[in-house]
Amino acid sequence: MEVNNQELEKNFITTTVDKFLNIARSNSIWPLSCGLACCSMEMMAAAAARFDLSRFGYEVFRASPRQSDLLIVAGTLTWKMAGPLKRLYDQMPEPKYVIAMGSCANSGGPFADSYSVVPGVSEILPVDVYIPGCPPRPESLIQGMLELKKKIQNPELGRKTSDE
Amino acid sequence: MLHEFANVGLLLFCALLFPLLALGTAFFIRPKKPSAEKAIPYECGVDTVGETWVQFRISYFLYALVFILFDIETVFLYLWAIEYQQLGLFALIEMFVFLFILLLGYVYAWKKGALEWK
Amino acid sequence: MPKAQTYILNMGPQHPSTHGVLQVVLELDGEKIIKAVPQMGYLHRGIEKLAESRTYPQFIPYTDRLDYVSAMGNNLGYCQTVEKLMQIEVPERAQYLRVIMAELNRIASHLLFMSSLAIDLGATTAMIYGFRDREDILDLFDMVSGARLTYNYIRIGGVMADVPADFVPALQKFIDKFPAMMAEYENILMGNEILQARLKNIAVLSGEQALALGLTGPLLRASGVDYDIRKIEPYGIYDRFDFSVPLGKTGDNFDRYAVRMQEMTESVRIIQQAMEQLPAGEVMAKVPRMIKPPAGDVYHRIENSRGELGYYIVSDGTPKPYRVHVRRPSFINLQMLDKVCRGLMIADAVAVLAVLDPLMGEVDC
Amino acid sequence: MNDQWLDGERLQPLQLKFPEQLEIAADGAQAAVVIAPPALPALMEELRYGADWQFSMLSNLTAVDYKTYFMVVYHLYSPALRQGIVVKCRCEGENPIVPSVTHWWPAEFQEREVYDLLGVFFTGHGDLRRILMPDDYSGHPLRKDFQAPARAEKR
Repeated sequence: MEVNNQELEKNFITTTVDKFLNIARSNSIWPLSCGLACCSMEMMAAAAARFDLSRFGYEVFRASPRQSDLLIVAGTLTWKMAGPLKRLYDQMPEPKYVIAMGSCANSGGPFADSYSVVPGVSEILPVDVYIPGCPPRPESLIQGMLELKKKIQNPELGRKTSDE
Repeated sequence: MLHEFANVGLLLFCALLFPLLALGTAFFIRPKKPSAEKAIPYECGVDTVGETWVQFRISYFLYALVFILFDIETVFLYLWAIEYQQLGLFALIEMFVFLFILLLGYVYAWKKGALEWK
Repeated sequence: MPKAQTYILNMGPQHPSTHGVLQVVLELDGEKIIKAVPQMGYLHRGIEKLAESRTYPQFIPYTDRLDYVSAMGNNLGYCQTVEKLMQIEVPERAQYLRVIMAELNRIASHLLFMSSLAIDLGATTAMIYGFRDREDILDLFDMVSGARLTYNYIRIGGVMADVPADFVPALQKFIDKFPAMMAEYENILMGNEILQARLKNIAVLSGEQALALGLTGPLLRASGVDYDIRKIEPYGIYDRFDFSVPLGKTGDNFDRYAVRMQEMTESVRIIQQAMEQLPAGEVMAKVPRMIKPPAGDVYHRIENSRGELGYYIVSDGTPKPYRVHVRRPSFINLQMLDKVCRGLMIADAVAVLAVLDPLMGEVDC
Repeated sequence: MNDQWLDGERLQPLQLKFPEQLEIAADGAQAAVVIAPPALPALMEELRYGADWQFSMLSNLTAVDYKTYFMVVYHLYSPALRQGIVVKCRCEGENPIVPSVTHWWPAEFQEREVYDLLGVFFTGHGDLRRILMPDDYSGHPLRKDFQAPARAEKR
């Protein structure tokens, strides 16, 4: 009996294991609750009722890096906090991603010329998504998370953050 | 009679299968990149201070003991609850006697202060 | 039987219940706390040093980022200090708008306090309620200044711009909804036995002890000391409104929580009166293009949501301040943490931190 | 609005009580009492427990680096008499030493911050160490001659 490929095509999705895993990972990112400054207020507002991160599956904020796979650097990173933050990043299991939320994390923001502020998180961490704003509104945080979702689903989009 | 136990064996097999399946696939799929910093104990991002293997207080152990005591009691209640219909009045009374004895144990523990945290 | 050793635990910079990057080094004997030493500076951005290379108006956005939950209060304090230095007369309408914005921000700040207290003690529903109602206030601020958190709305000599036409009706709608909101919180949190058990008779401070620890704001009033700068040294036009200052009776954690909730109702009373007396007129005084205060120094303080917020500005006649020092209430209130936590259990220390409500942007400046 | 902060002539009684060590600077927006470090404890004792002063609250404590000398500024407030006073302690030289006021008011954290950011040493403080900067940090950022260390060293 002759097999009609069109019919088959419509009913089956062929994919690789990696692609399937990336879809699963990108729809259930567990962020690490590590809010530094004002951006953490907008991060909490995004997780709360009105802007509701849980529509996308990202509302599970874990307290320990062992159980989280996304580090949202929400706020100003100072040199004193740089060491602990780098350790938190190292202690997260692979695959892990970093979002630099707010202009302080992107480039030091209004405090870039201060003696105690790291001018941009990319100095110490490989960053996947930068979210502009001071503080970025919850909608732009959600858009940043969706950008990360796209990046996870097709890894060839972004540069290789770690030699996976 | 033997095949009765076959069901229990099957249940045990399935009970083992599920966790092994879940952890097993995770074990094969996840990327493995061990590194020195990852192995350091996590303490809110800073180093641990002093040695962490210390003699801690006995009250932790007592609390756990009292908990296990009443946890096992519930395990027995499960078995009884399953066969509740078939068992006659005798089993009902039997179980309440069992519960009463444990209630005495509970009151004793309470009076001895095992429930307050010292 | 070998004696149980004490060990040191870091309630470190990254911890769900330290309200930001505060590190508390706990010396523990089992669950009992022997010493709780706060370590700060993880968010020290050196704002006072940056002030020396910014002009007076340029520094206003930095005050937003000090206590980033009640930014209007920070703007108000800073701008009033500069106006005191330059003897600027702020028009009536701007004065009333400033009072409305400052009190609205106090309510938003206390709502966030209630939400973080609730989630620290495990009541996630109350946190969601608190954030939901805080969003209504943020909508009002969004309508007025275009921002949700860092408004930069109050300027030297008045306010940035007049409120849009539909601001007052929206504000009235919020005020009408407020009593029902408070009743809901009463039902969820205030009457909740678990919350009362977690907060009542814990970390009790008498009036003298609170004063001896340098506390100000709701923490001081919870111990029964009647000290509210809006009443004792009225700034702006606060002496035209009649409102009462809620005081606590026993000075325990529950009073510190209850005082803030009653303060919200008082703030609504103030907003109500301010809205009725809101005059027409322009909203910005005649301010020279380049603000150059006369040489000299001045200290001015206001009652922000966390306590007495003071600005000490030294000017040398140039457009840039020679020195700006911010007297931050959360920073000084943290002196209470070590003394109060001794002998408590770790869970109570979490409750003390939640009720002390330190805001790290303000602590580390 | 009556200004509760004491101005020039209301500070006269203090001038009489401390004739030579104390001088009144009443030119700026707020009058202040300027004193030298050695005489500070006596003045503070008087202001804290004096009958007509009763300054029971230390509102603010800070310091300013005027390049050739340091000025440690105290803002005290008396809720009982509803009056406030500005006390300035002038100390010359590179690393000033000022007696601590923790004996009268709860100023531990504020003095530690002034020591940390400006390098003013407070004798009798009890636990004077850095509060905001990292413990191994060298230099005092709020000094006018402070050079931020190069980025490499900061890492």
